[in-house]
Amino acid sequence: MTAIGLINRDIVSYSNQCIAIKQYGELLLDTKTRPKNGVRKRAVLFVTLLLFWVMLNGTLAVDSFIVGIVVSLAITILFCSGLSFFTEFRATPQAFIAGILYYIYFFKELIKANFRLAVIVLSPLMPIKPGIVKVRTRLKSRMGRLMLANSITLTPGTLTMEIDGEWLYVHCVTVESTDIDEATAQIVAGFESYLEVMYG
Amino acid sequence: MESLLDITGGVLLVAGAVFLLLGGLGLWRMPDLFNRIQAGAKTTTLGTILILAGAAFLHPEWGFKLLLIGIFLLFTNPLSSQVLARAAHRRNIETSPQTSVDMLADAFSQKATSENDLSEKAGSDKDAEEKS
Amino acid sequence: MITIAMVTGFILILMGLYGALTNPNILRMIVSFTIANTGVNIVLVAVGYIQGRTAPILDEAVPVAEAAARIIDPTPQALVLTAIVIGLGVTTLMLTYAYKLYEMKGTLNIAKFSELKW
Amino acid sequence: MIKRALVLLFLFALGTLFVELLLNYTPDTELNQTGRYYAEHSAQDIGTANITTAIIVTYRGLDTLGEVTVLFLTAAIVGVLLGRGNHKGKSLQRKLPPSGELLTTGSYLLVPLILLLGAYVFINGHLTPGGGFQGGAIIASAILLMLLTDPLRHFSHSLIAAVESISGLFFIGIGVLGIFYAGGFLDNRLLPLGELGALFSAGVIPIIYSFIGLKVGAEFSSMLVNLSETEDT
Amino acid sequence: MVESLIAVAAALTGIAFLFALLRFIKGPSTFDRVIAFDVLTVISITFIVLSALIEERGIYLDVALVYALLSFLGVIAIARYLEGRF
Amino acid sequence: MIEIMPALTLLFAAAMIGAAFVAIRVKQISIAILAAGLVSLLASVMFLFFAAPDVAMTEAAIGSGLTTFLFFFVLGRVRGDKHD
Repeated sequence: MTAIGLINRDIVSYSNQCIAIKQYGELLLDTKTRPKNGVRKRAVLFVTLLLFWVMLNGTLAVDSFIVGIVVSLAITILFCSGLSFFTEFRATPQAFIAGILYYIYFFKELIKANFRLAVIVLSPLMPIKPGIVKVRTRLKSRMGRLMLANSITLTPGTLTMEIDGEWLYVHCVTVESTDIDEATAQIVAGFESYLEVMYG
Repeated sequence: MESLLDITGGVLLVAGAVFLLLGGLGLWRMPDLFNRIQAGAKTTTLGTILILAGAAFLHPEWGFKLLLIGIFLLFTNPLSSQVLARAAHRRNIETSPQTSVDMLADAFSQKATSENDLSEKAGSDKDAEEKS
Repeated sequence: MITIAMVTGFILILMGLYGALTNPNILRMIVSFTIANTGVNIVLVAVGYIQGRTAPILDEAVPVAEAAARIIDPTPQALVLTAIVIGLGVTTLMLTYAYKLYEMKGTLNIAKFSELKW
Repeated sequence: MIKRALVLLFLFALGTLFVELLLNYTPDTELNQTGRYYAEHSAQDIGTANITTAIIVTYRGLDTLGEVTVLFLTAAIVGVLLGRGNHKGKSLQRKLPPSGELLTTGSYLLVPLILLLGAYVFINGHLTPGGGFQGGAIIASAILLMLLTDPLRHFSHSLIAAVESISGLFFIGIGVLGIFYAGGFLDNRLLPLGELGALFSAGVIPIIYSFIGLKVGAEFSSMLVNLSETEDT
Repeated sequence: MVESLIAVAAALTGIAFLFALLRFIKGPSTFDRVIAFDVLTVISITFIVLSALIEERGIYLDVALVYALLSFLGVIAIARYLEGRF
Repeated sequence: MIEIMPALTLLFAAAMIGAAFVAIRVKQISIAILAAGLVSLLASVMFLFFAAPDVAMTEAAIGSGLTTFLFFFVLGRVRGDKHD
């Protein structure tokens, strides 16, 4: 019974589907309003997804690799404006070195800031002076800005609340200076110098 | 007899748990919402990552999956904190009296004239719910 | 451990039913219903558990030869899995009805729907 | 007040029943007959590492068919009730500013990953926990993240319906092929069973589960999209 | 030795869980409860990893993957609702 | 020494009952929905403790995002309802 219902529906929807595929050149999304990725970005997305697939399966066996290629290709075609970690990544040796240094710096900052926050939490008086300061960033690429905001957020003590053009609004547990340039040097400059080499 | 790898993994587990405990304590003790986000959501991220690293030391064959969990956490956790903090700021959550500056509010009050109608619509209906 | 889970499940069922039967607001009734649903699932999973055994998935940790002695009963799990997915469908349906009711009457208070009085 | 007293009385009766059940309950220490059969035979007969999958897709395949039908009906009822098409043009006129830059970029980053995880979950359903229903729910979650980022995003209804009906058709088609070329409806031995633990093993179970995953994902997505295109009353 | 370290870690994490739960139950405003919800889900991932270690089943980590990738959706949903942007 | 798993189960049981209590008693509907979501997320971990990873994954995938979103969606649509 279900089968018949499904077949009926299928026949009805088949004509619709042909129209749909013509109408929406990109299958799932309405892309009239948002930027389409070029071939290079799609290739990058495809490779990243394939890498994740291999990591998920934990094996390089041929069968799972073939299935991974099919799945990644399907997602790349369907979700054409997707980003990946390496979109807009400059594939130069300096960028790779900067990437490694960035992660080392990031984890160092993460642990340092965690200890600082631990001292605040454990001290009975809670020596905090919260406030929202405004800092400036020079980064232009979407991934670079996302990574910068995420890095600032993940370091305890600072929390990105809004990005508006070149301005970042950052909530700090202890505000050290309200001057824009000084706050920029304290909060942003460390991450930015690496991210600028990586993403531009 | 345990190997050095196992001991390292165990110690990392306990260190991660200590950070989680500090996060919970911070969530309980901090005076206002934004500081709670800082203490709660951030410290727990480091704690969880340390615990994942400890598990990777104890079972190296799980390494890839643990790495993936860590990567996903590193991207989802700040996203939710940011969206939450933004929403809270839009709704004018009261901050603790120690708060010194709020440059975002200044920026918004300048822009507010253009967005006024929307925030009015969203705010008025729910304030009753919020305060009850 | 089984007892803990069963007690929790029963308490959740009772709390969910209490909320569903005493609240006047339809949306809150649906929320309570989902809680009761979760309670039922917990009870069912706890019934299938056997102390000291592991999940019914065969890999290096559980070879095929030892399977019957080391795994728990997989049947309740299959049933609960079905129940959870259907539960989401039912919740969606209830929410859709709630939305339509609100569209009709402009309220979600069950006392205002006097056609439903019994 | 009398209603509340009645409710409390009913709950008290139910609670007594539960306590009675709990006191007389003795946990099993061994698998019962069915469970033992599944544990001992599914590896050779079905070839799945995940015994729950074997039960859902093969031993109780008809139940799964019924479940998929129930979900299909639910999605259809939601679609009919909310009457899409009546206000197709109007729903786009809601005035909502886009979400912040961070959420937008983050969702572009995460949506492909969520889709990939969903595909992994339903393709590996016979080896690791998970399967079609979980994978479908994860795929619908990716759609949900897109909707949360941009509530005005337009999705192609006909594409969702096409995915749903085509995958449902193939699911049933494979089941019917099993009657002719293997032991019965939804028998998985259409293809060789392969080696336990490999990706291409357990006959047609990975294929069936992929179709179930696509179908469930499309059904949940259509529910979400239908609801999100309703108007603000 | 390792088992006892795992037990210590579980106990400390349990205390953190209790703190977050108290914040969830008490939480003066809605947003406090939401952040407690977020912390509780992150701590739950830890519990999943710990239970995988105790039972020595690597396949439990798949659940942690799904949890890590999807549990933030609930937080984003409520944040967007409170922002008034549906 | 106490066994770890029963202690963790007890912790999660207490947390679930607490969250369910919040869901039933609290005044704001939004918090009730959030608490119901928390109950289902905690139930997912509890299913894992009871050696049911399939069920745990289903509950985690469905209970966290989809159910919560659907509730909030309808709640946002019926926002003008004053007869709470």
